[in-house]
Amino acid sequence: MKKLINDPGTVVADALRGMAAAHPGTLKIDHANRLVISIDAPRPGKVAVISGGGSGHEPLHSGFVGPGMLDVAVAGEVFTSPTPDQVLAALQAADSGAGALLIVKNYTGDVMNFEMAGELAAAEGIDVASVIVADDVAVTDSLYTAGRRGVGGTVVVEKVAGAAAQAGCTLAEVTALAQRTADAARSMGLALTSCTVPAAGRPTFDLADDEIELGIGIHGEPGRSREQIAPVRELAARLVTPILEDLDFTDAPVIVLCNGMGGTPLIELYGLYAEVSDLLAAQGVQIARNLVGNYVTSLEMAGASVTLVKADDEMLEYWDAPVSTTGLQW
Amino acid sequence: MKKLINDPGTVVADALRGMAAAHPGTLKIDHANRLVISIDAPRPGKVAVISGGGSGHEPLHSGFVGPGMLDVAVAGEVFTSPTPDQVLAALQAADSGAGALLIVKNYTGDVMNFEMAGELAAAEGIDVASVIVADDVAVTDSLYTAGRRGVGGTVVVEKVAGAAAQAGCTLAEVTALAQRTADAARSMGLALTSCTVPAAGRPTFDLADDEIELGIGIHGEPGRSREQIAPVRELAARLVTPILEDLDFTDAPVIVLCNGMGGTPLIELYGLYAEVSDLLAAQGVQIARNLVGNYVTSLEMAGASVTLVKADDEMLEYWDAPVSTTGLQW
Amino acid sequence: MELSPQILAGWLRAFAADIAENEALLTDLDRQIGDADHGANMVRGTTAVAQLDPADFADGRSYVKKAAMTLISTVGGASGPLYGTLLLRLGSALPDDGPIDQAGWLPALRAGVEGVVARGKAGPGDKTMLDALIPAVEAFEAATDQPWQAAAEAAAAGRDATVPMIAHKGRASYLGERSAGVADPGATSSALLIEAAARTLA
Amino acid sequence: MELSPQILAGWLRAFAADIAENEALLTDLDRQIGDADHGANMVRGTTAVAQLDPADFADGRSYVKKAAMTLISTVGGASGPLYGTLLLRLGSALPDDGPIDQAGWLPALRAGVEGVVARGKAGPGDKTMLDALIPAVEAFEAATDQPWQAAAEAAAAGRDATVPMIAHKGRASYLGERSAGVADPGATSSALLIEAAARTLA
Ligand SMILES: Nc1ncnc2c1ncn2[C@@H]1O[C@H](COP(=O)(O)OP(=O)(O)O)[C@@H](O)[C@H]1O
Ligand SMILES: Nc1ncnc2c1ncn2[C@@H]1O[C@H](COP(=O)(O)OP(=O)(O)O)[C@@H](O)[C@H]1O
Ligand SMILES: [Mg+2]
Ligand SMILES: [Mg+2]
Ligand SMILES: [Mg+2]
Ligand SMILES: [Mg+2]
Repeated sequence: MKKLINDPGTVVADALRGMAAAHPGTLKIDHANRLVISIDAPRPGKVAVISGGGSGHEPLHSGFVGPGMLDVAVAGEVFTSPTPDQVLAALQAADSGAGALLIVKNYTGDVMNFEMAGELAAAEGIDVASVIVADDVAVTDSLYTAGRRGVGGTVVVEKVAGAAAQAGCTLAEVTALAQRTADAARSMGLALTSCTVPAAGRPTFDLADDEIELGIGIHGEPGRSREQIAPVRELAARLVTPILEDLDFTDAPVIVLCNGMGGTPLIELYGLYAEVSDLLAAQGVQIARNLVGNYVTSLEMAGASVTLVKADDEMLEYWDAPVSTTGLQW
Repeated sequence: MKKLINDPGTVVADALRGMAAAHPGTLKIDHANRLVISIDAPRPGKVAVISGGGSGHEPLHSGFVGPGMLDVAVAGEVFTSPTPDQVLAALQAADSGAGALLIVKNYTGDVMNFEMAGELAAAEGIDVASVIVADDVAVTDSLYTAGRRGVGGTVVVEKVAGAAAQAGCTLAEVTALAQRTADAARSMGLALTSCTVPAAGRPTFDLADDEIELGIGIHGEPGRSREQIAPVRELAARLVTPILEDLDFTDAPVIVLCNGMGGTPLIELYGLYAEVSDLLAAQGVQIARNLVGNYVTSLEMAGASVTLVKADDEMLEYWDAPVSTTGLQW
Repeated sequence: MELSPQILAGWLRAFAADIAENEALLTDLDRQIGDADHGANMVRGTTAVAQLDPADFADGRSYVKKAAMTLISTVGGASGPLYGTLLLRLGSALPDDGPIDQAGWLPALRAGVEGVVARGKAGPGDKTMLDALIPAVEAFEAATDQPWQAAAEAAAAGRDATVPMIAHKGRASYLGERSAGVADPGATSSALLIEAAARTLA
Repeated sequence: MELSPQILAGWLRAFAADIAENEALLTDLDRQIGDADHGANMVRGTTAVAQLDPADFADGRSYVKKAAMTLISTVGGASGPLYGTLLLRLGSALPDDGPIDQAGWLPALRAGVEGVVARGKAGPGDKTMLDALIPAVEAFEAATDQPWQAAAEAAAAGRDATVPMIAHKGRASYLGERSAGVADPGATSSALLIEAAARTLA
């Protein structure tokens, strides 16, 4: 394992020190609780929007803190959900009395830790709602499993919910919109190489020089199948087809995210997007907005994911609203 | 070699198709000449700012096209300077009569091809100036060599020159400012892994599991020395020390770029920045502005570089001026 | 046996030592069917628990409750809330103080394991820590002699029985059929918990 | 020999074939001391040149000039302007038409190589294409018989002589002393150019 780190145990703390040094004017860092807090939080009367999860997916979530998006991001250890008291501290830091929305990716650990935090905060009189993002079509959804993973769709939920909160919507309104957005999101990813968890010291899985893992999770969880590498034109279809099979995207404007897993260069992501947009056009899908780049990563994994969100006017309006974070600005 | 591509020969064309699909409202793509053109170019009375070079360094240069930065980016093949007629087409596309500045990274091929284009454009009556960026302290500067390579400092030169042109400065003023900025920039990089040029099909160099290449170039050109991997605290010093030895940075505000080479995740870049900012503070360097992320990459290479630019008030003013590109926005 | 903070700390410190010794194994199992952090997670949590000074606690119950809160606030992931809930419920169901025997332990163990079920909504055969814990409690109850020893053996057997299972809960479930062939990391750490009990509480 | 577009196209098409055959070698040399694109660059350029139809040109000169412009507009990198300048100057110094001998070729070759020196500002011993080209011109001039054969042998020897050299120009110069031990990619492609001339123009 070769990484630009001091020690596997200090990766998250060191990165937060770096964020503190880089963005003193816009972010407050609570090092003890590993919180990245918008300089203007809490804002009287504004619903707080909070997310978090294991680290290693940057810019998600810390890169999305700022006006128009998140009030606080809670950083767990690499690939490990933060603890309830971290999330509680985030709620305490951001709540202005207008209540708080927790945006949670659907992993057993995240769901339980955020749930426990919500119970603790409710006991303190904080009005807490939560929305679970579960958009990964690689995973079969069933009542008898942990359900689908939360992946790329999280960015869209955070953007839309953050803008709605910024615009003065109530907790109930922000929550309903966030839930609708999460419900309208579908994603599928693939890996060309594994990530290496610092504490593990070796790649999570091994792929041969001509193999890809289709349906990869953002923690290096293996996917649907191991396949031969193919031209990106074909790989784009392997990502898009299961998404379109899962939900009809032809009857509404669509937000598309062409997302890198961390180790794939931008030149390849644009090449993938060229194929994805051709495929979607051929299928009668109307791309209303798009985002190409590294947004929900898996450490240094090479690979990419595609997310489609079936949007309505309100979602598009809040998608377009100004945002000022280190990872997204417009 | 595993990449998200159709064919080594179509990588650049496919990426430009993707850019065209992703940014129809803000960029025009000239596919024949491989130009990424700002939607508002040419702007009457405005000096055109143009850069370009081999592809594989994205977001440099195509990601920096837009109001407040570049008018056109010229894309060569991967790691290969574009040809004179491509650059000439860029000059023709962007010149409004106010003249054009070519920002050229100091590589033999780039210098010759841009020079030839400048001669051709001058013959057509276009007023052309050029500035060579040569900021890589890993390379010994000498009259008898090709001189220093142009690396991370290019981003700062493009930002500052683009903002000055946007503000209405003349070609002479923009050129003088760009030259001053280039002269004030120093960079140093390291690699943990090699990149793989698509057409070559195998890594440019091999590094053992515990080795790094110090002083790496952005085309995978080997650097000063091959060394053992060390904690990022020590590696930060290996990057910062030769920069500070080359130029005194203690007597002016400094713009710092902590840049990823493409395959290193953001969590590590922030960890590196934490060490860099500590080291600079200890050396009496005052960081006025900073940028942490992937800006001048080398395909999927894992590694990072640090750039320091000794700024003056004018540079800071133009650095802070609004910019609206896919790779930089504020 | 007298129920005291010292005795209970003996148990959880033995558990911490076993976790530290097996960190690489736990991480490697989780690497194969999860996300490669179970070893680091459990070491972080149990190290913090081992640092609690039993002398600071009035009774066994409050010590266990503090250990539970420590796990919850240091482990994270799925295992943090689950082990935390296990100990929280177990602690609450312990008698105030004084001597404790098989009959005294049984409701506490049962409450703990039921807490894991309530929190994680998994059941037997889902390839989770419950596949070590549930057989352990059943064996503890059924034992006529050395109930902890019986529980430890059942937990180890339960852990081994997870190898061929296909996971239905937790991160390993994403693997579907490919989750078979590897022991569940949480079942492996849970077997260490019961084995440590057999060494320290018997 | 009669100087015609057809004869000159025979030369440059033979060069293109040799480049295609040696693409992997050129790329691999450039991978070791440069940026791994010399093979692709030269294939792109010489393939475009080979597609020129000599029948479209009135004389040898205009064919060579078009070939030069084709290289300049398709190769890029350092080699594009350098090979382009070589052929541009060479073409301009060719006689209008008619028969050409050693004395006729010499000023053209010299002009071409001087163009490379003027464009790239390198000299002998800098580990560039000039280390194949300069000895080739010198041998061509000195030869009493078979000047092209002599030039080809000198170019090959010049290419081999770049192996121990430390580069002072171009991308290999960044390597400093580590640039020794590998033949220069541009000297290697230049030797192919002269060898193709020896086969087709002699
Ligand atoms: N719903 C659940 N019920 C019971 N145990 C579970 C459940 N989900 C996961 N586990 C246990 O947690 C273990 C994984 O813990 P850990 O790796 O620390 O957390 P994470 O899965 O969040 O990375 C699994 O091996 C399994 O035994
Ligand atoms: N200044 C120069 N003068 C002459 N030849 C040069 C010069 N710089 C580079 N070259 C030649 O160009 C070759 C490299 O060409 P190529 O790899 O196609 O371009 P680049 O170096 O831009 O990637 C070198 O091997 C060398 O022979
Ligand atoms: Mg985890
Ligand atoms: Mg090149
Ligand atoms: Mg895990
Ligand atoms: Mg080259």
